[in-house]
Amino acid sequence: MRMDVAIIGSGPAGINAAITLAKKQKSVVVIDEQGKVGGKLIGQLHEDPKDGWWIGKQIAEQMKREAEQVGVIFLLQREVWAIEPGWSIKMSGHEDITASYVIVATGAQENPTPVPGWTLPGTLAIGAAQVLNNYERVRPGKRIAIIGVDPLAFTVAQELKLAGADIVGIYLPPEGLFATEKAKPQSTIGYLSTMAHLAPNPWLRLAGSMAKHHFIQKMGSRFYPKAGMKVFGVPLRLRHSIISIEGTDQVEAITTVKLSSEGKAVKNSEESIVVDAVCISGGLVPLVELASSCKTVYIEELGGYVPLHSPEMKTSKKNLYVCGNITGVEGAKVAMEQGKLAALSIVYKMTGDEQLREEVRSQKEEVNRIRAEATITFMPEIMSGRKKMEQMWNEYVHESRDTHDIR
Amino acid sequence: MRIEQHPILGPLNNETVTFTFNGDVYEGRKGESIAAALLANEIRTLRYTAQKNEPRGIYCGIGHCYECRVMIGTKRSVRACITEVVEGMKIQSQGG
Amino acid sequence: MSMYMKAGIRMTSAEIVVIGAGVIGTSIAFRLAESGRQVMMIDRNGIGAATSSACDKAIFLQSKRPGLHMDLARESRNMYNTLEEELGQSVEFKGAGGTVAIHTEQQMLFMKKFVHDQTQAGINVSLLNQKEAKEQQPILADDIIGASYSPDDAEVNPLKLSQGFATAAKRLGVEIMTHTEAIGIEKSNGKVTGVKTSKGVISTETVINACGPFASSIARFSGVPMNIKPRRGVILISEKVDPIVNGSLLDAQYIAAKHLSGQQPEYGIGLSLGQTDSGNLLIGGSREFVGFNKHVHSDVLHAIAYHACKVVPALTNIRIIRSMVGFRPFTGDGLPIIDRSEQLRGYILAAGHEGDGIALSPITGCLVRDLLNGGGPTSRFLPHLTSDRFKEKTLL
Amino acid sequence: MDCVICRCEEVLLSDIVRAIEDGYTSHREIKLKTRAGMGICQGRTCRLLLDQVIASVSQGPVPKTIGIAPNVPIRPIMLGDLAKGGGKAK
Repeated sequence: MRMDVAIIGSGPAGINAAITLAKKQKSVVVIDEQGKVGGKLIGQLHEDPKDGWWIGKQIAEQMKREAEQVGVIFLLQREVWAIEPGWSIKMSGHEDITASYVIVATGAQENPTPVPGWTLPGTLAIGAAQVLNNYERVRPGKRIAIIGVDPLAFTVAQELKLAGADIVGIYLPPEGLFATEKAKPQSTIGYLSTMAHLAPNPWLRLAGSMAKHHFIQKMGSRFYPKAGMKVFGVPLRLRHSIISIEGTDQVEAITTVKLSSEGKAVKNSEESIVVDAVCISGGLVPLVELASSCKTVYIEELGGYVPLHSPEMKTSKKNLYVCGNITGVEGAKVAMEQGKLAALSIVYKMTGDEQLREEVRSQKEEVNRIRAEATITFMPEIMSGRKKMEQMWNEYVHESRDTHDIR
Repeated sequence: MRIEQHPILGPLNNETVTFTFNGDVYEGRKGESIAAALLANEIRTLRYTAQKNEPRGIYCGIGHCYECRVMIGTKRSVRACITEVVEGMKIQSQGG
Repeated sequence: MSMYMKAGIRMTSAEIVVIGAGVIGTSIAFRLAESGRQVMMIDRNGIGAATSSACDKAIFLQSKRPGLHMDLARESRNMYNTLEEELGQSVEFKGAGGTVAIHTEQQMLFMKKFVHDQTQAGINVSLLNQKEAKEQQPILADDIIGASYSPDDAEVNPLKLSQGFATAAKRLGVEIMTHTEAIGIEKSNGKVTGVKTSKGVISTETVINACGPFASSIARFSGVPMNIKPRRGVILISEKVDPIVNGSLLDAQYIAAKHLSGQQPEYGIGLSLGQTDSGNLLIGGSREFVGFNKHVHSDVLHAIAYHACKVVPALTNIRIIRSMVGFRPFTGDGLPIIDRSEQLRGYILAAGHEGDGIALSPITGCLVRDLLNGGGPTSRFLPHLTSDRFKEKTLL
Repeated sequence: MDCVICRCEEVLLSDIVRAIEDGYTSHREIKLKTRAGMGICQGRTCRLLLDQVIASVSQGPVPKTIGIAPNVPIRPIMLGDLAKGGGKAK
């Protein structure tokens, strides 16, 4: 099969790129290893202060219908195992797809936080719990503990609660190798303050205004009630961490320990709490493996290694574009706009049409506008991360202008 | 474990499929993943590890960690978390 | 806290410096230390991190041509019998025998002669008919016409081999500097005086180049030219499966790819199959001259997979988790160079084992020891492993 | 308390710390020594954790290794699927 564009990943970025391309009369195929379209979108469920309930499953289904109407071809349950210049997309089952352009929109994966006992069945990455709960409609457990304090943990806690689960608490990860800062009450309060604008969340608003200054952060961690505070009925336990998960054949309990305001475990404060599931939230990391032939750069503020890319979403490899979380961890709405931007950039390159140049320019602005309006920010310094990327791209273009075709 | 009633998402699809896991017969909902179908039947342990014989189940939920791998017929290392359960499916625990 | 983490070198002089910590370098360091020498071993990466961790695990005797090649391999194979005891740890050595599958009448003709010559040379190898071959190796395809089998073929875990030699060498006082790249050889009056490394200079009068396919780059700054070129081999690694291979398995096309220069299959494809203790299958492989290009085009993987499925259809449903790319040091006659340099005193080359590094690792340590110390049980081989055997024909 | 780091190969934190202390300091060396990252997920789950252990034990910065050798196949595919592209020349 010969296509104008092949898109890897059917998440919000990939699918919106596909719709945009198809509307511009380009032949486009979307490949995904999952059987359903939508990527991480399918599990999302939260109340947006402006637009009401955001039901990822419905949005994904709607986008899929729209895509099919405009002629997008979906190849699902195909594992892409290599992308070779030309472009040749190698898939399980050995179907041959060649495409003039490729968009890699493989999203992000979760960064694990290992805890003794975390291999026991019943311990899930928080994203897995989200999909089971909101998409599959199967509760991950009856009594659930959450490890890690971040936007995804808050969101999923609320979603589990909505579905009738009993959340025993959101806890800090154990102190140690893997969670040095994340395991301290003080720095966690500091981090929470960066999410102060998380509108649906009253406690965060409080923490945000409380924790703007270092001094107040310190006070906050000292005066943070040892029993925790409830955020929409879920106890947020910033003075406790989970030190192990117990069970023989599956999760049966967690062991928690009290923390001093400096984050040190208080002696003899271990407590065992019966649960049947534990969710671990360790943050998201861009998933770049299929774009590893591109030049990649490390930008902490974007979530780690990301393919070097222009503000128009093109990479160092000719005719290879990226969009969505592979470029930095952000919400679905930003990903969708990035998808549209990548698509318009490709159409502009294919046609050289001046009107498209204008569309690309205004879509770049749209991405920035949506980013500025986002109600959930996963990476607090995302704006400066994006600036760094633009600088790095400009440097790259400058350095390689004689040797590379970076158009 | 099934969320029959949901304040936002409304009623649940009631179309069922029948499948087996390690020879035992179970009922799942049409369109759901193998992992979801098993969890709905309170099955969390999908296999035991090769060296230490430790129980493992679904972990990442997006097909990356391969912890939930099962055998379907002669097909090895099928990821329960991203593979749809279908009528008559014969699922087996996979060693290793 | 590890001493290797800190930059800089603690020891600034050594009696002998071994460059390269693969299965060859570590074996040499161990044997030299055992004979009382003070040795330092450096590697630009880590122990066994290059060719020695990108190879198959077979120790085949029956694939060798009778003569010197065979004698070396046999002697080395015998050393394996006591190696784990000497090293004080397991290297997952197993004398589980080896099978060579035969598919075509043409291969049968070639293998009949090959087996005949080997039997004459005293190798314990026999031809099996189809039924016997399937009994020996039940996973073979039904359309094979026979096989050759030797109970003396064996296998080892290459990762454990270099680590085992290194650990034992360390115990005998060898200092191992990883992440330390040799960037020059210091000379004076036609003699080695030191090795310049990325972490400082080590003064020494004896340096051993055990860099396998990378030996030429060291040779370049030693001023002593040499002819070893990289031959790329690709091996597929499978997920863990229950034990399905008895010992090691090759097919006759592999033997042909190895020994017949005229009729090379595309990409030098021939099956080699082994299974590690952990359950992973190593499915080889290819032989190509592509310089040090690590990028493998999918056509090569397709070709390896296609051939493997043809010889062993039972592999069809097993998943491949990655590919391994290794560069084998090719000399042209299948034998390594173990020799002192005539131009530069104190410079010794011990490289060029191509695909036999694992099989010849134990004996290579002894060869170099005997070369340096004089006499010794392996010294009879040394006159045949000199570099001047290539004087007439330049390979590069 | 000890804890599994590489879930596929069942490698413990203590195994990795011991390897680093024995001089196996880089990502690749630790992999070759302990098998961490050698399993079916090819280090997708433990790759970043290994970096953190290395940094912690060596008291250095977290190595910003991309940890992604361009190693195909990027997904574990069946040998039979891989074979379908072969045999054209024959």
